Amino acid sequence: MTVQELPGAAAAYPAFTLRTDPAPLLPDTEPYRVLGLGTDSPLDPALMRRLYEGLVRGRRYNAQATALTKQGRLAVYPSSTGQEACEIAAALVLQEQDWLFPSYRDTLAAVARGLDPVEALTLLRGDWHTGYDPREHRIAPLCTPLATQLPHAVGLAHAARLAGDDVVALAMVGDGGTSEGDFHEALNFAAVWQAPVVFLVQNNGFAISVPLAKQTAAPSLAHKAVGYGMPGRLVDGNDAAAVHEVLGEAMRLARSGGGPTLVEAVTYRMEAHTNADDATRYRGDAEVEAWRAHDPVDLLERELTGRGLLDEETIRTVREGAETMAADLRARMNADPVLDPMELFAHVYAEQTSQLREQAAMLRDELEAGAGR
Amino acid sequence: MTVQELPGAAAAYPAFTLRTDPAPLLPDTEPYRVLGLGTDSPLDPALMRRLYEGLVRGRRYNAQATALTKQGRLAVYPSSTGQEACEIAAALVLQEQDWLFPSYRDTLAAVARGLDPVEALTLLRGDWHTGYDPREHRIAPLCTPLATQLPHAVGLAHAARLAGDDVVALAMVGDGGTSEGDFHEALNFAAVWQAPVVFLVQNNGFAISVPLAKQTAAPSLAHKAVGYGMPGRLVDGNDAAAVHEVLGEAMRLARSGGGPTLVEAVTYRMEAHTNADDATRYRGDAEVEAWRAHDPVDLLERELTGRGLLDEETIRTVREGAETMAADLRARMNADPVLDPMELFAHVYAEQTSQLREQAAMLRDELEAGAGR
Amino acid sequence: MTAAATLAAKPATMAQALQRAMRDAMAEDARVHVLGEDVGTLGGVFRVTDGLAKEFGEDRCTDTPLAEAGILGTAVGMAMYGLRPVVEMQFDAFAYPAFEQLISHVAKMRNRTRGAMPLPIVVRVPYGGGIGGVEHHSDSSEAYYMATPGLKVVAPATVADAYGLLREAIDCDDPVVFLEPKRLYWSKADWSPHPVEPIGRAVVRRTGRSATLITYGPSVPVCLEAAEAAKEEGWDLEVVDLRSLVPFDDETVCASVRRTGRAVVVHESTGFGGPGGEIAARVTERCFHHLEAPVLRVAGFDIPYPPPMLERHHLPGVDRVLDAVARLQWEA
Amino acid sequence: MTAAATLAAKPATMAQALQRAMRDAMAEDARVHVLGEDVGTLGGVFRVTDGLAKEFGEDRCTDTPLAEAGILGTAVGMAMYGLRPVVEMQFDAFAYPAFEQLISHVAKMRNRTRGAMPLPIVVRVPYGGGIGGVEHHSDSSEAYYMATPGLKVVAPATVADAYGLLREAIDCDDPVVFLEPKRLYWSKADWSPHPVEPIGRAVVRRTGRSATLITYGPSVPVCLEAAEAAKEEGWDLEVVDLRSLVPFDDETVCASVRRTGRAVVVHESTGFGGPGGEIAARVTERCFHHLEAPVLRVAGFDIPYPPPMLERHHLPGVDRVLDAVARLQWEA
Ligand SMILES: Cc1ncc(C[n+]2csc(CCOP(=O)(O)OP(=O)(O)O)c2C)c(N)n1
Ligand SMILES: Cc1ncc(C[n+]2csc(CCOP(=O)(O)OP(=O)(O)O)c2C)c(N)n1
Ligand SMILES: [Mg+2]
Ligand SMILES: [Mg+2]
Repeated sequence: MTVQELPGAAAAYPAFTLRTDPAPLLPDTEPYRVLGLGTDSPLDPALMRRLYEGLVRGRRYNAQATALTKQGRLAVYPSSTGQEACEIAAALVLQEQDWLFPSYRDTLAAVARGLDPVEALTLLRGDWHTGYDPREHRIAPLCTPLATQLPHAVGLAHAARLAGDDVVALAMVGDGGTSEGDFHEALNFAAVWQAPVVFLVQNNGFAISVPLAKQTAAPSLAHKAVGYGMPGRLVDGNDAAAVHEVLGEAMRLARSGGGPTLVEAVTYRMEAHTNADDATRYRGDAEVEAWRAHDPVDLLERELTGRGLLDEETIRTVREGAETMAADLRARMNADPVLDPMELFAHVYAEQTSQLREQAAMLRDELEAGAGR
Repeated sequence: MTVQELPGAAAAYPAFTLRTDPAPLLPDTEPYRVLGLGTDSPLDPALMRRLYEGLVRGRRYNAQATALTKQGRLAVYPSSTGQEACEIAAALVLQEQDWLFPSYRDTLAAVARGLDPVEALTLLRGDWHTGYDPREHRIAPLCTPLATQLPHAVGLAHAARLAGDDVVALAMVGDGGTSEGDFHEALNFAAVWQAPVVFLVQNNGFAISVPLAKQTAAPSLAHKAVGYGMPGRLVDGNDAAAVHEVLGEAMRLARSGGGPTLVEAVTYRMEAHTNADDATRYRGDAEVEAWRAHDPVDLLERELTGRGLLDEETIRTVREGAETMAADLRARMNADPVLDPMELFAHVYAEQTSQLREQAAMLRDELEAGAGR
Repeated sequence: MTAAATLAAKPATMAQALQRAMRDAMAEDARVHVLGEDVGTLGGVFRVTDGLAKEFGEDRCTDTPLAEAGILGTAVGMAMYGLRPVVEMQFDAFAYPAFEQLISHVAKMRNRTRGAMPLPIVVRVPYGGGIGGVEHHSDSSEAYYMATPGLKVVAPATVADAYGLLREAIDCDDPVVFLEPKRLYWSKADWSPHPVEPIGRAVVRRTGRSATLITYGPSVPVCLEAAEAAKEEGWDLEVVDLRSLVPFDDETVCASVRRTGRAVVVHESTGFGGPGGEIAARVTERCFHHLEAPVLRVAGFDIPYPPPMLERHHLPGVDRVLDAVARLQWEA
Repeated sequence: MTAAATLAAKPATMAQALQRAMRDAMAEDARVHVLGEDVGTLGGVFRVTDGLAKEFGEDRCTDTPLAEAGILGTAVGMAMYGLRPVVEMQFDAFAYPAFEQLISHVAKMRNRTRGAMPLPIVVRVPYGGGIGGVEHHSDSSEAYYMATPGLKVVAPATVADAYGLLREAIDCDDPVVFLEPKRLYWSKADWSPHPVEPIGRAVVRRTGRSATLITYGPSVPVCLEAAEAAKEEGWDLEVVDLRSLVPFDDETVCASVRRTGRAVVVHESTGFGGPGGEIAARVTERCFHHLEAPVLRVAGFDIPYPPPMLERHHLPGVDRVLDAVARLQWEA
């Protein structure tokens, strides 16, 4: 018997019980917040310091990467400026053995997890599709086809659980991505399999030019969780402490066999979709400015300073560290990558087919002829 | 401003309001029921009589169609025996100008809407893919790829609404079909566009051999509605009066501009998936027998008889009518359909391409050569 | 082209001509609706639908939720109700989520219903490479569409054809996959809107006597350039622009090959299993005894589309076309 | 085949051999997992996974929710973690919802990651017609897969190959689309499990001197029958069973065609844009001066797969193969 229970001997119709109680799955009506509330519930100073450093460096990283597009050093850059609280919290909440499944906007999360920033930017520089070994870093390739990485996260988490390994997968997707069929299928598989996976939706208000109102009529994106039988959580995506806490709880639930959680982080994309986009076509300055007042870096800095968890000295050190990182990134990205066109044929199959060998030979001849000229 | 409202002048963080209140979207915890409760809230005698006749004829139709598979007159038949309350209520709730989007299991709904049963069975007999003009009957082709008909229903309803026409689309899908990405995308588009469409999920407990517990962890399938911002309704799918009422309400909501509704009808597939399936491989007799005690035809017959809305005489007339229908169907299906192989090339494009003309000529030559032998 | 049209000709890009085609079709026929991701307010990421939402309202040019199967699936329903939807898939690889709707419904609906329910849908796909796009932004997916009976498959190569063929496609009662070569979006010509040869007709873009280059879409300019360069080697190359892969214009193509006796098929799509195989095979079937050499193919390599910094090695360029021409057994 | 294996041979169907391949692979390698719709308790609608859930548990042979993109997408994740998933798509047309996962991830992952993350996934697709299935149950979709670099595409035609090639596919570090000809599921042979020629090798099933029939999968028995019938007309036909479309065995195929000088490609998939074009084109490129006649193709018509009562007119049968052979310009 599944949903439909057997009719009792006396009953004229089959007894019915909900598979799960929906009440605890429903998100709160307000995003969860920690910072800027004027309360003084304790914060972990070490964690806050790590978050703060991550946010400052992250902001700098975004600025540097955007600058690199202008210098022609990156083909394109989808900036996460304004969303650094989500990016950094997502990275910091992971344990060594956990897996991150980033979307194309999440190079910052990958870098914050420890990936070399140049390797993280390989895709966007254009010398190859993925610049790192996903297994070495437990970071899946940055994913461009929207929401397609979500079933991967579920499958990997499921496989790890079957193996008895202590691994949780954290998968990132945008508000627009929640409309894709793959989002639905991934969440459903995760819930049915009780896979140890956490879905983080960064609701930054837009999918390129399309505002959330044209994307969904749901009370919130977190409410989608109910339809899969998993808990939905709503969090202020500019509040790094809150995002870390909510994600941390979801990770613990997953790790302890409690299955998946859907987390919606409400945030805002401060810059255009990418450097190639013109955001003035679809949104006004007033909206952007209003969000600037809720900047994730400022918010955390204010709170930590107010609480005495951050002093001028530390702020300066952190900022200097960020500048060094940026200078280093700039320098390394200014060097032309060394490319071998013959690599085009190297990884299509485990072993080159005779057809690819022929084609490789043709290109080699062309290259040699060209070099000879 | 969309979900994320602008921060107020005073607030340190952006105000947030849910797009819609989730409470009214949530289904009840019990399927809605009308029959067999021992209450005597009024029932519309004429409607009940039409439902009853539909159920009796529908049951007979299912039996006849199954018999036709044994006689080799149908290639395959996915029976809706046990689900007649859903099939008939779905058909009767529609107005003349409304559209029905049936799945491959819903030939009965199409027949109850007025389609010639032989035309409805064309697909399953195998002489062509669709046996009727969908526009003439406002019945979309019976749909085999699961859930793919749902976006069609949304698009059609949306187009009708844009034209200012009073048209509602009713789309049918199974419990298994709710796992497909197309289900998700269709419901989301419908809610965003506030399209006049009603989604009827017949939760018959199985997708071929796969029980609902392996299909979803949701409290109920109706709970999926919340994530799209549309109301979810749960109804006893074997209670024809209840299904008709719940669907009717949803149709009225859609018709009045109130947008889509997701209705889950809890029912049971009494026979195997199709005649080609062996249900004993995945479920026991006890379960089937238990559901037999909640048979939709019996349930309605008992109630109406008890209330004095149905007498022996009427029952006999209705059953005789069903027998006549079945005999007629049998007779007509025993005649071999007249087929023209050349039709294979007739409808691929509005105008035959030169390639198809060549191929048609080849087949014509073959046929003539064969006839000559 | 009428004299009046010629007189009014002004410089226009292919993107502008495409926009104009939709604009004119929408103005003439209220059943024409445009839908897709970012096609409304933004005017599309390539600005091909620029201004349509403003001129015709968001109900006629609609920003949809982000779901390609949903876009094409709802377009099917809209067409069932009598509209003529023009759907934009943002990039070639992002049409793949809509594959089931395209193959199992769009391509088959007319046939399934014995002609009762044609689906006049245009699926616009910005396609192909050469624009430095990161992965999944440069696929040439025409082989998938060609192999699917019930679809027409069109690819313009000129500004005039961009307009004329898109108008034709929107007027067509069959579903059309309309492949817009991304790297030609900003190509320019002096042009004013005018009708062109119908879908299903190839056009000889350059006459020649030595050999025929059979091509379409983004490779047409490459072949024309190659033909110019070939003069130096003493080859007078004919260039046939197919314009539509389905229906295929056997007549024009074979007439050319019978005249020249030699042919090279040129396209950007991968070679193996790509359009070139079909084209070479059918030309050979029909012109075998006119052929001095096997029909050769110049195509993208049989690899996933390369990253931006390597794409130039993959794309068939003038040199590769000339190399193929040189292999057409001239000594024989 | 070892003597011992031959001795133990017993009648088996292709479905049984496929089941046995998965069973043996699962027994030998704990990383092999089977997943799909109805593959567990039911053993698959064609019973090809019969008994696997019982023997290995539901965690190894899993009934998934009904969502093909989800099935293949989660299989990608499982493979990323080191498993070797064998995925069943219930019917050919029901693999289309998984198209994006297949094209954009399964085919490309190794390449994207510079070889760091191969995906050893087998996608089993019961494919093709001839079983009286209603629409969407009889598609021949190999053209889509062939046109996608990164995928291997395999189709067995014999009971021994069903086992041997599926074992090979499961062992293979590349993703394999494994096309199981539905109408051969119940074909029988005396057989015991044994290794076969590797993926990528074609096999001459029948030697002959007059012409070569190039074929694979469900059309192999048709060609063998045609070859028998051709004896009456005085033609001694060679039959090459490709076994894998990707990689393609140019060597074996061309060696045969060079010997015979004439060739016909036979498959059930539609002709236009189907595999036959590629095959004919590449054979012609390589064997042009050995050819006495153009390579001809016998294929399904360029139409959506017909309803059950008409499918026999669509499927290439012995007569159509012989008609094509007759057109190979014997008089020349
Ligand atoms: C399947 C697919 N369709 C379309 C696109 C093109 N595209 C790239 S980003 C984007 C918008 C994504 O919005 P959202 O999911 O909210 O993420 P954000 O950009 O806001 O981070 C679109 C439509 C894509 N990458 N993949
Ligand atoms: C896209 C797709 N995948 C798989 C199938 C094969 N199939 C046919 S019916 C069925 C089960 C459907 O279950 P459900 O949706 O519950 O409908 P029911 O059969 O119970 O009416 C499956 C898997 C299909 N028709 N379409
Ligand atoms: Mg967004
Ligand atoms: Mg069901």
